[in-house]
Amino acid sequence: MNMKVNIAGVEWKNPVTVASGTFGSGAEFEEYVDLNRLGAVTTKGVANIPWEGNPTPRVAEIYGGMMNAVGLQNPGIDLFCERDIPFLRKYDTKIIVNVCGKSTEDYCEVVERLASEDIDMLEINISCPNVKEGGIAFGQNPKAAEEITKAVKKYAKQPVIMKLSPNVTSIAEMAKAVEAGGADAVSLINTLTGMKIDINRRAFVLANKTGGVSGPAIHPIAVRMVYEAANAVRIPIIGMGGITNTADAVEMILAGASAVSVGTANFFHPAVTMEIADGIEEYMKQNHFESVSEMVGLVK
Amino acid sequence: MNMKVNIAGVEWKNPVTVASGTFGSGAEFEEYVDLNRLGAVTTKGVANIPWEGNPTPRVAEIYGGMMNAVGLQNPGIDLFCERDIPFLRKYDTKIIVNVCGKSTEDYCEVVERLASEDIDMLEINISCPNVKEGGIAFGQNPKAAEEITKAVKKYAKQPVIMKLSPNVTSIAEMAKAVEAGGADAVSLINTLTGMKIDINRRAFVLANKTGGVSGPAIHPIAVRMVYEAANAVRIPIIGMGGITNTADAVEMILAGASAVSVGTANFFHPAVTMEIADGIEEYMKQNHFESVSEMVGLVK
Amino acid sequence: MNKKKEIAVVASQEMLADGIFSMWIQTEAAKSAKPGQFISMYTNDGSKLLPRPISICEIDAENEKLRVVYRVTGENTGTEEFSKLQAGDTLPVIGPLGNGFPFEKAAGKRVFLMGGGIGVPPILELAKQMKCGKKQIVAGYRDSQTFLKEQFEANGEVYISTEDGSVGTKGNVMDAVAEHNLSADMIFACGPTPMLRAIKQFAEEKDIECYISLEERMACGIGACLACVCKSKEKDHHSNVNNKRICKDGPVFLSTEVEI
Amino acid sequence: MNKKKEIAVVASQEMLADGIFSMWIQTEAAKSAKPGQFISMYTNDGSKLLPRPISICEIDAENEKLRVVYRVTGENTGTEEFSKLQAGDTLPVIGPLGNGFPFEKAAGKRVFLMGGGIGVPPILELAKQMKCGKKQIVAGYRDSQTFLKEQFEANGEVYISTEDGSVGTKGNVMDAVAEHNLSADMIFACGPTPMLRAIKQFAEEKDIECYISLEERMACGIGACLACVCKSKEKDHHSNVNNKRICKDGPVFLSTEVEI
Ligand SMILES: Cc1cc2nc3c(=O)[nH]c(=O)nc-3n(C[C@H](O)[C@H](O)[C@H](O)COP(=O)(O)OP(=O)(O)OC[C@H]3O[C@@H](n4cnc5c(N)ncnc54)[C@H](O)[C@@H]3O)c2cc1C
Ligand SMILES: Cc1cc2nc3c(=O)[nH]c(=O)nc-3n(C[C@H](O)[C@H](O)[C@H](O)COP(=O)(O)OP(=O)(O)OC[C@H]3O[C@@H](n4cnc5c(N)ncnc54)[C@H](O)[C@@H]3O)c2cc1C
Ligand SMILES: Cc1cc2nc3c(=O)[nH]c(=O)nc-3n(C[C@H](O)[C@H](O)[C@H](O)COP(=O)(O)O)c2cc1C
Ligand SMILES: Cc1cc2nc3c(=O)[nH]c(=O)nc-3n(C[C@H](O)[C@H](O)[C@H](O)COP(=O)(O)O)c2cc1C
Ligand code: FES
Ligand code: FES
Repeated sequence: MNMKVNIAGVEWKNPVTVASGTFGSGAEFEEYVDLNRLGAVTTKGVANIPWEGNPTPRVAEIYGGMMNAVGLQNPGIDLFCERDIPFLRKYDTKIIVNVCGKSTEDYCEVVERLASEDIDMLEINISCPNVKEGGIAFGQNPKAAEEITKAVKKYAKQPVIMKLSPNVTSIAEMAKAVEAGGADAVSLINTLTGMKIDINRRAFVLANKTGGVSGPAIHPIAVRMVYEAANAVRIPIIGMGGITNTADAVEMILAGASAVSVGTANFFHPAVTMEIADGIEEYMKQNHFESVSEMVGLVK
Repeated sequence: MNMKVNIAGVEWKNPVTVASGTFGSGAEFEEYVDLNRLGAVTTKGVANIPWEGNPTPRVAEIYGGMMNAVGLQNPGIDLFCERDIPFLRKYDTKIIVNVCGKSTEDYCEVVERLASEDIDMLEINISCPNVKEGGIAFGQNPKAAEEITKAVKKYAKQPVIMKLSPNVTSIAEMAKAVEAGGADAVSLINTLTGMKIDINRRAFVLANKTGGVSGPAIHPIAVRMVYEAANAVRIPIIGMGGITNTADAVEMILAGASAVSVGTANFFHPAVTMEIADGIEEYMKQNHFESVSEMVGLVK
Repeated sequence: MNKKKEIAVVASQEMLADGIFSMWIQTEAAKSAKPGQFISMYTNDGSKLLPRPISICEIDAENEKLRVVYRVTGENTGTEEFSKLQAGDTLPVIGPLGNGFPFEKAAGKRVFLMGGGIGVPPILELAKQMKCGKKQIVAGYRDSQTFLKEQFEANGEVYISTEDGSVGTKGNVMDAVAEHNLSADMIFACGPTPMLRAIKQFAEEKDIECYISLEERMACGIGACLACVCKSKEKDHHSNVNNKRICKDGPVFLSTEVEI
Repeated sequence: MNKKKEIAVVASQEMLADGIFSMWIQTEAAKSAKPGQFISMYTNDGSKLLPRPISICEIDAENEKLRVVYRVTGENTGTEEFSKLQAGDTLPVIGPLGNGFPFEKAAGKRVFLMGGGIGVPPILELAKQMKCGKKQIVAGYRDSQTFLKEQFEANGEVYISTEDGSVGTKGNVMDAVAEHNLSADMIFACGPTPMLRAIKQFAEEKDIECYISLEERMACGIGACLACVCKSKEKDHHSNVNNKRICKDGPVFLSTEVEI
């Protein structure tokens, strides 16, 4: 039996990674997770320069999930390359660097800088609902998404995963657009935009007013979108959104994802990724699958 | 203190109604709810002719909510007028008839037929994700939404509420489109499209493959959309999506809804609408609001 | 406005067989319950909101208690949560729901009471209340864990089938009927769809009046949401299409009324 | 990979004052806990997934027990759920988390230990463990329900303030300091932000080394999600911006390091 997956030419030891922004650069989870057990580590979004992020409160609990408006606080690409890449390289896992920016130039600058670094894949976040400029603007318009993909591909030395927003009328159209732009893979879904109001203070719970909804509450929406994207494009899909246990992960794979990312679940169950990696293996044994790829998109 | 609300010229005794399709035509809830206590009863969608709906299973539980693909089974407008309107008229509450169709002609036929009936408002469902033709097609395209609004308005004798789909990139744009088409009010949100796969049977849980996600899981997304719509149009908004208790309802009102609909919560708490009506009154007392309208859209 | 969701209290709980639990609960629903009706049981976990419809297995109207016997369907399910409840714990319920078995019709007749798998429990209260000419209880199990058998024996002639042949006839309830060459004028049955399909066919071939209790996914349990329909032969007066609601018009149907 | 989420067991629970509960839990986290650290407490309800960070009030390392004292913030909250737990019930926790008070630095000094409202409890273990010249505990309450007061009296000089004036100084902890004309070389404080702001200002004016314990909404509790930041004076070495993570770099900060 073979747990390996090949995502755009990069071989992961198993199909499990973490969702960007929920795992830092791995250092904080080192005490809870054996990073060698992950197919890949996807880092928190990094920009060309340090970003302060949004004011607090940045998170709120919602029914069956959470909402965040961290606003892509990050130390900037220089410190990232100096500190976080060497840290992750100590482990036997693939490194996916999530990239954010406010303009096409910002993205390209980071991608160009990463070209000479020892990392495995790039994930381009064009779907963050929590920053005013950039991000989501690219992620809600197929033309813009195609253009930024093309621009980034010019500078990229590693395979490029485009990360899509669920806040769109047609995820299939968005997936096709980035495929047309030359994306090597897509990942979805980023968070759904939500809002919470404190009725006693009569004020928004998050300083940013809106935030991105994540966690088990969004899982069925994510599965549907993965299914729709898988039926629209040929490039591999990394599925995420509310994955909390093995069943959720297998569901994503059966819907069409070649690999899965676990996000919010890390916050309430730090060892969840290892359990899911084991769980998928167990599921494959019980159901006589020889390889992960046999399961991908099996339910039509 | 005044619990009355005026929605497009129709005065409800309080701002609480039920979400279409979760309350039948009221008859089944008569044993659990004093229908006189509701501002309005919104009926299950009705078409020009009887619809069989989708095959079963039609519902699935999801984390913090449910998914349905009932597919608008309904007895057709004739039996509806004969049986359901007289039933509801026995009660001191407003009657909102939810209308579905597969083509513009279907919708108009029902609306024309209802022109001479003793009902208070029409809610036009252009956002059902569970029927192949019609429905959602109108609800995901601003031009089509505007056109169908115009068409329906020609035949309508009662105020027209257009019910919007959340499965769109911009709810503000959709709200503006139906306002431009002459809508007297909008209601939102209908369900988010989701999917669930049974990993043991390796099959979709719903016969229809996809279904509409409803319940507390979608509440923060609904609040955000109500807020965005309220900032885009002048016509009143009926807010719904995951309302389960008084706080959820008040949140919707503070975000911009002039009234609220309670849907899925009726299934696990049949008396919830009465509790919410009482709860809003209590909240207004404690916070010294004289009228519901003072609260509408208060949080900016 | 005489019905409501009620917080029932667990009176006792025991395991009857692997993964099969029996629970007595204190609830007003007991006062008006009939055999073949069900209750909607709700979890105490906010992530699982829909009802679990569970048939009534025994009724103690006087003491306002109901018994349910149910199978834990897997890990992290609502039924697993129920199985952990102990005496004194609370359990939100709505009920009694559905129509129940029209057992009055059995007066003087030779009857089959047939239950298969987790469809066995509702047959118990039916057997206890039914007055008829000849009460033949045919119960089908997976293996030798023939839960409720002793109680059935106190209420009629009992025939057992097991899938593994460890007790009674090897096979299903129809095999037991064949082996013992049983016959009847009327049938009441509850169990998995393939079993009900076989019974329906048998009854229709032999022109026996047959009542079967159906299952479907539910959301409201009270007839409002149209989730739980089955195909009906005639246009249903309520729906105006060929659909009947299992929660409200059923769960018990005359076999000739429905298509399964 | 030496840390994990653990299923702690409730050893005892009691109500100390209106809406204020005290719970002892059996947990490995007790072995390495220090005053000023906190634990993330998780509900057993699937609809409420985020941690409730609660400070450690007392540590019984030998018996692997921790005490937490917490306020129920409203109906249908996680803290309300906690308040219903009884001895033997389970409670998922992660901890100990955060840095804790650097109480070693107090050796030989005249110290204020200041707690306000639900910020009072973490001061107790601090008072128990701290060795210093003069231990002045200043505790501020809403009213006469001065929970933990007796235990403080066994561990230092105690000054009380109450908002309604029913016990000690009317007003807040700073009013108590003023009324008794107290002075100190070092301050450790926990409480609502306005109180901490006043203490920070007082300390900086008088050039007193002052450690304050901050609060913010958390998602991970372990430094990964960047939810719980506060503004730091200098660029933080981890974040490379003027942000520090309260859960990881704090919750205790030197008052001059942070802006509140
Ligand atoms: C009228 C009726 C009477 C029943 N009586 C009994 C009984 O006496 N004993 C017993 O063990 N079982 C009975 N069942 C089946 C029982 O309802 C399901 O096994 C149970 O709901 C599964 O819930 P879960 O929490 O274990 O599973 P989960 O997988 O957590 O359930 C998820 C959702 O699917 C629904 N669901 C799953 N399986 C079924 C099913 N087979 N039928 C209907 N809904 C389902 C659940 O109600 C829930 O809403 C009956 C079903 C019906 C319709
Ligand atoms: C480091 C630290 C130590 C704390 N120590 C204590 C203590 O010893 N005793 C005590 O009673 N309280 C303490 N608090 C506050 C406590 O965390 C909140 O009162 C509690 O989380 C509220 O949860 P709830 O279930 O009552 O409210 P809910 O409204 O259900 O909470 C919803 C979400 O908001 C979060 N939240 C709500 N209020 C706060 C808050 N003030 N701070 C952080 N998160 C919040 C919750 O953790 C949860 O994720 C501490 C907070 C921090 C950050
Ligand atoms: C606190 C937090 C921070 C996040 N930061 C990022 C980010 O920096 N870049 C990004 O592409 N996605 C980010 N996301 C989105 C997640 O990677 C993921 O797409 C989303 O949360 C859905 O998955 P989940 O439900 O498993 O969390 C963040 C999510 C959370 C909850
Ligand atoms: C079982 C079910 C049936 C529904 N049928 C209809 C319908 O006939 N017409 C309609 O406009 N919306 C229908 N809806 C959508 C609801 O009216 C409502 O918009 C949605 O469920 C969100 O609200 P909730 O989360 O409170 O349920 C249905 C929803 C459910 C759950
Ligand atoms: S479950 Fe709603 S109609 Fe039967
Ligand atoms: S709560 Fe995640 S960094 Fe502090």
